[in-house]
Amino acid sequence: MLFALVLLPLIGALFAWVVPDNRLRPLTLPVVATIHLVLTALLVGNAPPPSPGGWIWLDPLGKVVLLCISLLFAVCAFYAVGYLAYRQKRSNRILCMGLLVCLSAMGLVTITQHLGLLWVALETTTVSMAPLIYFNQNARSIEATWKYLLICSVGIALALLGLLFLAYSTYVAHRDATLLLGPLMASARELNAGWFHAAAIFLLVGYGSKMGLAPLHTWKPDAYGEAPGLVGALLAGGLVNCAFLSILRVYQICLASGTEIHFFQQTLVGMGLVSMAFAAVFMAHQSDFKRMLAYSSVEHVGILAIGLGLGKGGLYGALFHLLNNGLTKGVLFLSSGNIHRSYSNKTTDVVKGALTRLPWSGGLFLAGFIAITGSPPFSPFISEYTIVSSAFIEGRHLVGWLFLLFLVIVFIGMALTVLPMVMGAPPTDTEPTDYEDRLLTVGPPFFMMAVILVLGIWPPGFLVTLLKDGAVMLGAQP
Amino acid sequence: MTDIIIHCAVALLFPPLLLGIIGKTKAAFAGRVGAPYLQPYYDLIKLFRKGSVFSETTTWVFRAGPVVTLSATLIAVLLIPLGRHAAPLSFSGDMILFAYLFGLSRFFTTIAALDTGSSFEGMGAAREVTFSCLVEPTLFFTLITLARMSKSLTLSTILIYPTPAIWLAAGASMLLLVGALFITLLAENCRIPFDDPNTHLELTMIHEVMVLDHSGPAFGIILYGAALKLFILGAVFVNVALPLATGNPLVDWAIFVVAMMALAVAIGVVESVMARLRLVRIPQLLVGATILSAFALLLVLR
Amino acid sequence: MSAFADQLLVLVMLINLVMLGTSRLVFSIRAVAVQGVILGILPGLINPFSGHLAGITAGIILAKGIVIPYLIGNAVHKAQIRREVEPFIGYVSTLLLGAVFTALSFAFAEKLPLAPEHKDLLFVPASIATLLTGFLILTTRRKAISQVIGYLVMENGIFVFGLLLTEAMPVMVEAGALLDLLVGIFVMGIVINHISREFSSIDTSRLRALKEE
Amino acid sequence: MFFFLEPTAYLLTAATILAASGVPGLLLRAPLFGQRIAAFAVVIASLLGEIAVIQLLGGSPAAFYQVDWPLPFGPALFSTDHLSTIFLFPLFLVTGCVSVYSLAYWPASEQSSAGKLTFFLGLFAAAMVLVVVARNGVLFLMAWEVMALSAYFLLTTEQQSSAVQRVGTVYLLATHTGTMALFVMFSLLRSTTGTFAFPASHALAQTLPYATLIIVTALVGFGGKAGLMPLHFWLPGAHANAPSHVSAMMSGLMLKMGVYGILRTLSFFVALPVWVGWVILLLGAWSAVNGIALATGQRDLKRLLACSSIENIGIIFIGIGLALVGIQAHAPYLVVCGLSGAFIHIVNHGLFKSLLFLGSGALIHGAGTREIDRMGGLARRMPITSTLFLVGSLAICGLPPLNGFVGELFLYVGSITDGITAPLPLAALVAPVLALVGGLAVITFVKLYGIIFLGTPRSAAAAHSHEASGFMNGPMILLAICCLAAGMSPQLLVRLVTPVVGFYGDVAGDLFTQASSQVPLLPLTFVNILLVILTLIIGAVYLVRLRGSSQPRSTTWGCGYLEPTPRMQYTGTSFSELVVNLLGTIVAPRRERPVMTGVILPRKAAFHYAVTETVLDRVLSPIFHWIGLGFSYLRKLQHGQLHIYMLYIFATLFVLMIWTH
Repeated sequence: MLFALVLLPLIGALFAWVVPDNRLRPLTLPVVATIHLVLTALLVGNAPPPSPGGWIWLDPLGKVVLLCISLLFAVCAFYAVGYLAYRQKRSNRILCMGLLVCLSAMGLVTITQHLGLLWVALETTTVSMAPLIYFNQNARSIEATWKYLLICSVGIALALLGLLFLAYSTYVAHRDATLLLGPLMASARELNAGWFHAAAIFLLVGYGSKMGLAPLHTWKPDAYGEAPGLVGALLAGGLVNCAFLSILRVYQICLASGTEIHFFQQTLVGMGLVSMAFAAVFMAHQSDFKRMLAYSSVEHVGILAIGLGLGKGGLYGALFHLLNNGLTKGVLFLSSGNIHRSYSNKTTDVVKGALTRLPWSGGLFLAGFIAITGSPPFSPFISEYTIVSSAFIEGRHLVGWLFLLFLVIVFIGMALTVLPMVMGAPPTDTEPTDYEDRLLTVGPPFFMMAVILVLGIWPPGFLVTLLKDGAVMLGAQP
Repeated sequence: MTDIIIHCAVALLFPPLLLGIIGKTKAAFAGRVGAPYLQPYYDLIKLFRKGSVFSETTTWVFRAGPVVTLSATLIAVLLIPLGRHAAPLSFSGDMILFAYLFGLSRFFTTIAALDTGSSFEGMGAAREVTFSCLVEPTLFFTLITLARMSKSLTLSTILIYPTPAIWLAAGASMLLLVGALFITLLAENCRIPFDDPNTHLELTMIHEVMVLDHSGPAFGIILYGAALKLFILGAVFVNVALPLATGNPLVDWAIFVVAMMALAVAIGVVESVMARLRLVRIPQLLVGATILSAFALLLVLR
Repeated sequence: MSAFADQLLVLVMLINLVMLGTSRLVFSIRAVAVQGVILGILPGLINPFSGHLAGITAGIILAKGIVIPYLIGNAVHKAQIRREVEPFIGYVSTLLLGAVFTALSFAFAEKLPLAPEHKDLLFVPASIATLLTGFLILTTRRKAISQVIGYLVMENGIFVFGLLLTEAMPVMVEAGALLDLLVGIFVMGIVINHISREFSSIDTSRLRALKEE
Repeated sequence: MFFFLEPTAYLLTAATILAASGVPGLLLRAPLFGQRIAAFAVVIASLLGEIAVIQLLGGSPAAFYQVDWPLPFGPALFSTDHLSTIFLFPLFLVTGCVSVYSLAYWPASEQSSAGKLTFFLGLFAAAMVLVVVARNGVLFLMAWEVMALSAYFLLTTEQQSSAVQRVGTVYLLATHTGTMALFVMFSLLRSTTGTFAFPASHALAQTLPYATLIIVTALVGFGGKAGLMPLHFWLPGAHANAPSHVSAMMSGLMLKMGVYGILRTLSFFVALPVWVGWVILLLGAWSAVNGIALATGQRDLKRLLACSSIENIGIIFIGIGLALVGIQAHAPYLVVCGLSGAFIHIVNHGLFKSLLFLGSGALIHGAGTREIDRMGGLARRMPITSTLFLVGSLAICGLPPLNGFVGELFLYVGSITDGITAPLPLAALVAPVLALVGGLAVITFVKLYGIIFLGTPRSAAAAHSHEASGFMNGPMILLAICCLAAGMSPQLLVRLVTPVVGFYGDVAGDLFTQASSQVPLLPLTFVNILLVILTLIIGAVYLVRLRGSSQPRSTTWGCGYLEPTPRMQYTGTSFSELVVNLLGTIVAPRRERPVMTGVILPRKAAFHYAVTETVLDRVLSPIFHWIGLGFSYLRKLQHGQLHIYMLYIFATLFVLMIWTH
């Protein structure tokens, strides 16, 4: 059943490959996505026991990420049908296949307990996303693709070296080298400190650059800025979370080792704050709203890192924020995609009065902005406040103050970009394109927004317990 | 009971005479015979007989202005003690009400002026409210100082409180108070050096210019109200400045009336010997008065 | 046998320096290929023979020695460029830096304890040196091709270290890693073609449209 | 007991109804119908709310509701007490009035935005109710932010206009930053008490580690929302550009939420550091003087009202400050009178400021402008509005016989009494400040009323203005009657605040009566009645006299000039010029003097005059500018050169390696 998560999308990809018609092909996405979502629901409901080798097991952490990915992908899939209807000139074969392959790889990331396999899957997501960023096939997008590909590959290569170090540290500790999570955690205390430490650093940097922690984030604004909206959504909500999950795995081992964890936490907090600072600086005067979203993603990756680094109460917040950030970014990217379509421009000096021209997309974008900046009653508020309050409760006042300071700067920068976009009167000199809000382009993000609202007011019980279990796995008090 | 009757009688009938006295004094300085002392009464009666001319622009506000002003002033009259005699209407905290009644009357006088739509009257209104706004703190500093001395918030108590003994004890602050009060008195009643009641250049007037359009009974009401106001503040001044008390009430009444007349003469003298200040100088003088009174308070507080 | 392995590792490091020194792309591609082949041979020298081992050897040689060089060579051919002109940092200085890094990598290897059976082997310094060489190429060269080569060199370096754990590594993972590498290079090749078509050059220093003013 | 529910239940029901009231308007095809439903629902909710208020005043205990929500902040707690009541009373009254008013002022038949507006109006009110009844920090924060956001959407109803957009942005940034301060505050509270639930009143010792920090952050977060100087910069623009009934709610109610927040926070502590009282007192005095000074200079009707809100908030804070100082110095009069004054003024300001804002809405409706200097002579065409506006103006100047006087009376008596008896002479200095403020208020509102309603119309629009409809006048009349009633018999107000003063200043009942006996309430009523009677008598005499006499009509006496035109009238600007010059440092007017050209006949020349928004224009904007400049340098880090990006990665790796060895 777990393997279905991996195989189903692959089959879908094959199918998408053979379907000749450019109009029908996108339909494979929602079909696969729906089945995938159902599967996810069943698996999250009652996960099968670990596989004999212990390679495959859907633990709570995996469940959270899987849930986020599956939901996000489903929404994007339905959106894609509506979106691609406007992009008929271009063949969407690669796009559909890439999306599905990526989905399968992401699925594998969530279910595997073997770090090597995890690495392979992550690398696969990287590679499979590259063509999608290049969907628009112009000079800018090719540049973005190139930078994304090279930086992520290098980063992930470093992660591989980290893994090898990790394995070797077991080897040095006179145990048979393994990359299985269970045994590693079991033997974490005997691991050779030097190798283990090096491994932790390499893994953090490697996965960090995939996740987009500053200053390893340099590919993000380019890729997010040039990719189509839904690809951006999956990058920000899917890949980021996969990378974060990989870091969580490392975190687990560090936790088990007992000594390494302190260094790891400190580094996480430090890099998190740096990321937020970068985001704050780069969001001010940001005229390209897709790049702005990219930097916002950097910021929230930082928040995740800080939450993880704070430990204790922050863990719950980090896990919850993983979900919230993914979904909210989805809303933002999809609606921004619509706005981009309608104005055929993504700079604020042209895009004005979106609320008037596209009431739904504009409204969703505004709502998403309010949500992502941590305003109730939307769920990101819950997670962000959990994190920041835990910072103060743990007596990490400096972290808390800096966190809030950056939040404020980010909010100001973002508001000064978003509000003029959505408010005001639409430009008269530029003709609107043929794009208009339809059910398929607006419904999916709207649905996601509703989910965010519900999560912010009354998250369902199973989710809460799930997050709690996850937090406990990361060392929170049960 | 008799005191109350006397109080009302004096308060209602006496004020116009002050104007008469001031006029006479000034005439004397100018070397003229001048109008009879009772001239103000004749004027009032004449005005009440006259008909009224109204500008088309005016509304009921214009007619209500003098009425409200007068009634507010009348109530103020009931609140202040005359000479050594407590006011018929006195309660703790009446000093605040006293000040705010002036505010009320000012409000209505000025909007009545604005009702005519004449730029001159607007000008006058603006000056009136601005200068009174500067006077207000002075009034309060003075009252608080006296209240602090007499440990009471009742006008009747704090205004009767000053006695020769007090003067000897806290002479400095009392002097400051008297100075401040005298300035307040002149400013509030638009006497020279702040305003010239019988100038003929509207541009320079303050109070007079506000009532240009009032005629007949309304104007009478205004004149009478003005006289009342002069009387009230005069009474306050006299109470503080002249703490003479013989046990005998009637004598005290007499002393008070004489003192008021003396005050009127003093005002007349000031008006004859001083020139009108330039408008820009007025605020400085008023702020100066405020500082005097504040200093008095500080002297008392330490 | 391990002595021979060491000599091979030295060779690997020499190749690194060569690659830092040369400007001819075709030459450096061949060099990478050679490195790949060496990586293929090495495991057989330090580990007892097994099917697993043979598979790995074959796989590595096939991928790193033949397919990947072919892919890149293709790209070079399509893009019609011969040599890397004026890199960001000159050849001599990069060469020197390479030497320094190699030295550093020995120091690094000293810090970290090896398993007894690897004590006298040069695996760690070699791998680190190769890694750093790759990094040097990545940061100093202009041409997209050279950067791919740099990436490959890095990968080689990592593989060198991986050889210490060949039998620890499950086939699936190694195969997956190799496959990913292949696909990655393949995609990069395509991208390079597109770049050369878009910009009529694969000089990545021209890819500077996306930035903040 | 004839009430079916207990107070908290009523309040929660009311909140729910309010929140849902706007939904039909969004869904229904017939927006006007939806709006009517909403208005009806809101009125019902307000009635329920007032029932609860009456119960609470009657002393019936309020239940404590605990909802175990699945958020990691402990259970959601709802309850209410006397402190809440004092804010709930005006809240429900004004909300009800506004909802009816909006039927005519913002009819869905003409305004397409009405649906959205109605929805957020309901949400806004509901959020405020929640703010007041929330007893859990995070629940409070959520309600708070929902309130702030819905206020943002309300005031950007006319989002097409760039001015509205600008002030909206400023407001949003200000309120969000304030909320961040509250984030800190509640986190610190949590880390001291170990739970997000509000501590019982007077439960925390002032010696707690974070007490000072908590109080400071509360002052920043809540003070900003209350419009306390110098955090007021968002206020004038926001109130001026919002639809008038929204301004009424924002100014009359939302600002008070900031006051509530501070009072609630302070109530947690058993005793407060000495400086708190003085700081609040000084801030209050500063806001009062500067606020009214700003107001005097304004030329925009609603801006003026907004600035005077700052003044009134200042007065309220003066009261609170006096009370706190009094608690420190064990001066019961100061405590009782200060608190009573503050609370009474909270209620009063809610009433008359809403009345004035609704009136300004009627004016904008009628005359089609907000510029005071373009109006004039409206009293003839809008008799009802003008009368109601006069009532509001008198009340806000604190003149008897209206309610504004009562609150200030308490403050005067309190400060002077203890100034003259207790060891707190400095408190007495409050009186002259209040006097000055009162004087400035008279200037401001004489100008406002006189220039707008009296004289002759200065523009065609003003000349063709029309009286507002019944839906608009009804609520205003109700509010005006409340002002008058409260003014004529202050006992009503005192009865309203007695419990909360007892609860808050924990002063025993007898002490309260003793202290408040210093305040002449009965005499005041007597004087008020006397005043009215006297006015009526004199007026009657005067009118009779007029009947008898001839009263010919003519033009205004122009001092010999026979053809006065409306443009020759004194404008509001010229009216306030004298005082603005005196207050130049505070108001900082910007003038551009006309340059006279032409040889014999001077040519046309322009004269510009504007009152600057000091904090915003002279402090914040430059700061933002410099920060932006700094950032633009840092942004060079994203230069687009791939190989340098690679360098970043390896540098990070290297640094981490070095740092840990």
